[in-house]
Amino acid sequence: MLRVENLYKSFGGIMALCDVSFRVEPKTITGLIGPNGSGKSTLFNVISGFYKKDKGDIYFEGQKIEALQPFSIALMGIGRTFQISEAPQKMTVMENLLLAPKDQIGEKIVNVFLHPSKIREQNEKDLQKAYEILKLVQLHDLRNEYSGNLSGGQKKLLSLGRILMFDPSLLLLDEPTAGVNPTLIKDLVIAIKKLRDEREKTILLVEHNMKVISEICDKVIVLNFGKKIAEGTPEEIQENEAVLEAYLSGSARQRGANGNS
Amino acid sequence: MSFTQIIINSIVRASELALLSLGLTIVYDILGFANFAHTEFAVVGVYLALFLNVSLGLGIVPAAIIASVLTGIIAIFIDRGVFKKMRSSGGIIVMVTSLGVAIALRNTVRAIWGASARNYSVALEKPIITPYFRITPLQIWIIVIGLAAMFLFHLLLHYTKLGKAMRAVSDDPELAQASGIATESIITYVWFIAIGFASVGGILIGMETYILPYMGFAIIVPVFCATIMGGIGNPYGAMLGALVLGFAENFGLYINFGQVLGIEKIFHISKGLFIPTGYKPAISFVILILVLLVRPRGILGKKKAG
Amino acid sequence: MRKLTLVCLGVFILAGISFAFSVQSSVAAEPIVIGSINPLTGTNAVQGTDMKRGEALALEEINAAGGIYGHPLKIIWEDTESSPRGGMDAVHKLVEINKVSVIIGAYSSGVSLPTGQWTNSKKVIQIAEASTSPKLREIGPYFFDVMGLDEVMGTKLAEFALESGAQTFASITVNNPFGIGIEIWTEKTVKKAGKTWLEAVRYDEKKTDYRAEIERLFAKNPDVVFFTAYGTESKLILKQAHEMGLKPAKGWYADYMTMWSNEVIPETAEGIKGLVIGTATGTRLKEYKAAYKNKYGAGAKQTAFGAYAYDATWIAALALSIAGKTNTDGIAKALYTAGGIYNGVTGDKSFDKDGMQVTDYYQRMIYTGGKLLPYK
Amino acid sequence: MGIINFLVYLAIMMAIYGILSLSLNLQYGFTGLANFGQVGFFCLGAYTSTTIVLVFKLPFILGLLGGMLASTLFGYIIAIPTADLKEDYWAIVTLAAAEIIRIFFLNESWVVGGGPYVGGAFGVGGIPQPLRSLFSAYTYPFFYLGIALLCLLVAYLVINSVTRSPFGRVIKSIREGDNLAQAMGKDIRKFRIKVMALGGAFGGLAGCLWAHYHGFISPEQFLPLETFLVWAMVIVGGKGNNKGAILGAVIIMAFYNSTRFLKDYIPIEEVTLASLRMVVIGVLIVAAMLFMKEGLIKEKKTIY
Repeated sequence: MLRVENLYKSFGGIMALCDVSFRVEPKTITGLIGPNGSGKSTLFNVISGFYKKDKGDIYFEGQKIEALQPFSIALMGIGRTFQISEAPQKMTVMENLLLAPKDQIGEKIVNVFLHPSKIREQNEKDLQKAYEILKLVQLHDLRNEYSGNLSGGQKKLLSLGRILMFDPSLLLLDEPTAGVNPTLIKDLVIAIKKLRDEREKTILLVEHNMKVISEICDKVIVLNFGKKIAEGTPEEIQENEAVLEAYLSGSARQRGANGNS
Repeated sequence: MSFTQIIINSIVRASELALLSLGLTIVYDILGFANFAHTEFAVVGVYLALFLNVSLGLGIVPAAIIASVLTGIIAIFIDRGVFKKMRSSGGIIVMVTSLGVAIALRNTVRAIWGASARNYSVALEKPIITPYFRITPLQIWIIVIGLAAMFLFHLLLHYTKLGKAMRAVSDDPELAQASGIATESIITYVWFIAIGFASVGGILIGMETYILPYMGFAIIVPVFCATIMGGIGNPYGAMLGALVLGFAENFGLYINFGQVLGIEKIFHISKGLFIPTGYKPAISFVILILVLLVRPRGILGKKKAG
Repeated sequence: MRKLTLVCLGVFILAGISFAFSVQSSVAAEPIVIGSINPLTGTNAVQGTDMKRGEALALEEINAAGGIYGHPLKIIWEDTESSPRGGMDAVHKLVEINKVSVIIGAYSSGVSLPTGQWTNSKKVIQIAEASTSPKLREIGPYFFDVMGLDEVMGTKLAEFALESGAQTFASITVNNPFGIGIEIWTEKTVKKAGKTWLEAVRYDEKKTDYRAEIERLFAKNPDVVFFTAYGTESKLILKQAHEMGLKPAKGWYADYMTMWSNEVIPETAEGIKGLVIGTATGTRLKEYKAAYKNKYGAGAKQTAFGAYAYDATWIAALALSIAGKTNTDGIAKALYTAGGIYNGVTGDKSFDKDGMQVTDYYQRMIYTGGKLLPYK
Repeated sequence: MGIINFLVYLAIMMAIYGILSLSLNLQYGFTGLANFGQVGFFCLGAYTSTTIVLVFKLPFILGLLGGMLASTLFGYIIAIPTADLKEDYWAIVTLAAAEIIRIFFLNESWVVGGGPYVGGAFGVGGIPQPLRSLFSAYTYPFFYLGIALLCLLVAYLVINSVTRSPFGRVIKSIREGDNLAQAMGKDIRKFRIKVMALGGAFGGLAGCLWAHYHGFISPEQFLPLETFLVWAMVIVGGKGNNKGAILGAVIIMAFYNSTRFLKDYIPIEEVTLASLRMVVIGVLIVAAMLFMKEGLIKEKKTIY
């Protein structure tokens, strides 16, 4: 499904990604873990086209995608969320969801005047879908609230809802449970599993909550200082020496040294 | 003669522009917005110097220094009153606000001092004549002050605590704040330095030419072009941009494009193919757009981390 | 102090007319209102302010001389903001709200043309003071102009320069209707005389650097350079040319020299020859300048245009007096009479059939030692 | 009677500037594009229409459409290479582009037919007014007000339907930042270009209306100051709200003209008054940005 080969990316003198290779198989959930600043979000940004790689190749369903614009990568079927959730100040939760669907007729100016009824029809369908998703992520009551006013956890839920609405075949989820309240996390875990099992989606997610990782992931990839240091099932990873060491030294490292890399 | 003279003219112009674009670029770097009121602040300095010089009879040098310091302080006050309240707003909102500040400042100056052209009480200088070019002592001063400002700024940025803090804030404001750098006090210094430099630049232009309430608007566009061309937020880029613009403005009208492109003989253009003089104000705009087409972040543009 | 022939004449006419009307105007003191539009702000604010002062000076004298058949004259000044939109706003307000039947102004042809077209459609008199575009002729019967159009000045100036025996010519003019009007006519005249026209440089107003334009101007070493500039820019252009050591072999030739003569640095303008309005050295102008200085102080900047505005105000007042209580057609007719009898600061003010100034007398001058002196 | 005529004139100006303000609101208020060269559209529309009607002797309606088309193309062309630029760069590039247009018309007289004292710095007069012969000098402004209001209505309806459509949703998300829209598969470049083109069309329309009402245009009318007035209209009226944009135009134009009356009653130098008037415009922009971030009419929330 997704194949990353010998990927390099540096910022100034800092090597954010160094010779990273891995595969994501269809209809699996792959976890991406590593201490802060290990290059997880950079990897997401390179895959989704927001950063341009220095070296290496990225294939999605057999096609090279690294030269494409972020929006075309998205349209090919790679949806993503952001570590710091994008939540427009002046758009309601519902508008956020309605923004997501692909191929909206009403995104062309001429159609606004030529096919208003088709637009209305499509909008009606999208609305129905949006209501369902809102219930799933428990934002139904907040649908008319400006997304900028949501709490951090709610914003995470919103981005999950938005990506469900967008409906890609590969979902890149950046810390989907951060800040979300514990009881809801359970529901989220179930929902994410359902995506794989019932809707045949492929998921790559960055997560700090090891419980969540071990519960849902088929495979885990560990990054440290931009390098892949381990890959395997959650159980294998938990016993991996290199990983333990990385986490121990990682926690000693100053927190928040580079929240973004 | 005229070729070397044009080089001198270009350098003088570049030095004036550099003094102004330097401040514009560091305000952008630290505060993250394009300040459309930048040259209007300079005009405030120019008129304060005029008041000190002509109305109070101070020498031009002390007048310039006092006026620049005062203008720097005024800038700090306006920052406290206006821009400080929008630190967390996006660059575009602050930029539009600065436009309002610019309009208000320009017209306040005009309401107080009137619209006519004024001059400092300085005598006409005798140019120094060499076989290759002529230059006035004031123009030498402009070049020297321009270079000195750049050098001082370089020292400031790399060898002082303030400079290091400024660079830290520029690279990552949140991290800088977290590691205990007092961002607000840095911002105060930045305003003072930026507007102080701008005021000096404005006063030098005023000494060399004339003083008008309108001059801030007349130079804002070239100053912006220089800053953006070099890569907004980068002080060295601002200097480079000023140099490019200084040369472009002066050589733009001088170059025979027919000859340069080798089409003079083909089309029998006996008079040569020059840019019509009426298009001179457009030269900087066209160069700006061309530069941005090739390098969307300017010549020395940098990408901010994060 | 100001024992002007004109004022005597004016007082005489006004007194006579006001006596004739004194029976009706027993209420008196009800002012006769006219409007004025000047660029009080924007790029031409300096000239506009000077013109307003000229009008105010005339107004004071008119009212001191008894006003218009016993009524004081009142001017409502409006700002054009140096833009056509501002000008249109201003004339609409003056005509619709203040109900004036005479408007003085505007400064540039760019504002006089659109405002003139509209006031003319409203049958309101407009008297332009400093617009010189020949297009003004076509506006209509209610539009007048007290300044000689460019064609006269440009031709006369070129003829003057041709006498120097120069072979090659160039010009540097401001890129607006006034500057280009002069450029067109000097170039035409030079070419007609079979001489070489090298370069016509146009510059933008209010810039802080003209070295590139000056280099271009002198690139082919013209014998004569024609030069048109407002005070502000002349000072800088002449200074920068002087610093760069550039000077035409047979000298600079300038029009309307009083526009800049008291602003330039004397050394940089030494030896410039050119033309001034015929009576610029006459007693009328001297008196006008003295009165101006007296009223506004020595620091007030005089441009060439204040005097035209002053004359326009007097002509308007005279026409209103002659026409009495009548409609604008009457005033338009009276304006021709008033223009004929009025001895202006800026010379003879007679109008031709289109309401344009018939003549402008020009006198040859040379700028030397910081002063304008008649050229031998 | 006179007052009515004056108000009609004022209303025509308000309608024309209302269209400009709607167009800028689409660009800035909805899409976050800081166009500091709005006057470029105004200028291009006015000159194109003038050329079509005056030089090619075609009817007014073709001039209007031609003017809109030219500004649309210009918006399109300027946006293609610059759509990826940052907002600060965008502001200065659009300002530069508008100045290039003005300088072009200042130096090229042939575009409006040429001839002695026509075009270039001289400007061009005698621009025909549509159906002028059917009305008297007193009734014509009423008719033209009808045309202007009709155009304003069309501009409002078009821009309002566009901003309320899915297209409007996308440009709003672009205003709030590039990332989200891109992650949702939206080609933000294309959207920006379309916004500039549509904004250009209406900017151009305003220019045509101006030219044909006054019958005279010159480069002097199209200085950057006009752009800043339109900015004040959008900001004071309420960015992101189309009714607000029109209200802003009404308020700023009314303010601009009412200060003329002030000085008939208060003894104040016109120069000072005019300067103070601009000070007020500047302070209004700052105050609105500080204390009334949303302007007089808030952006409308869509409720589901």
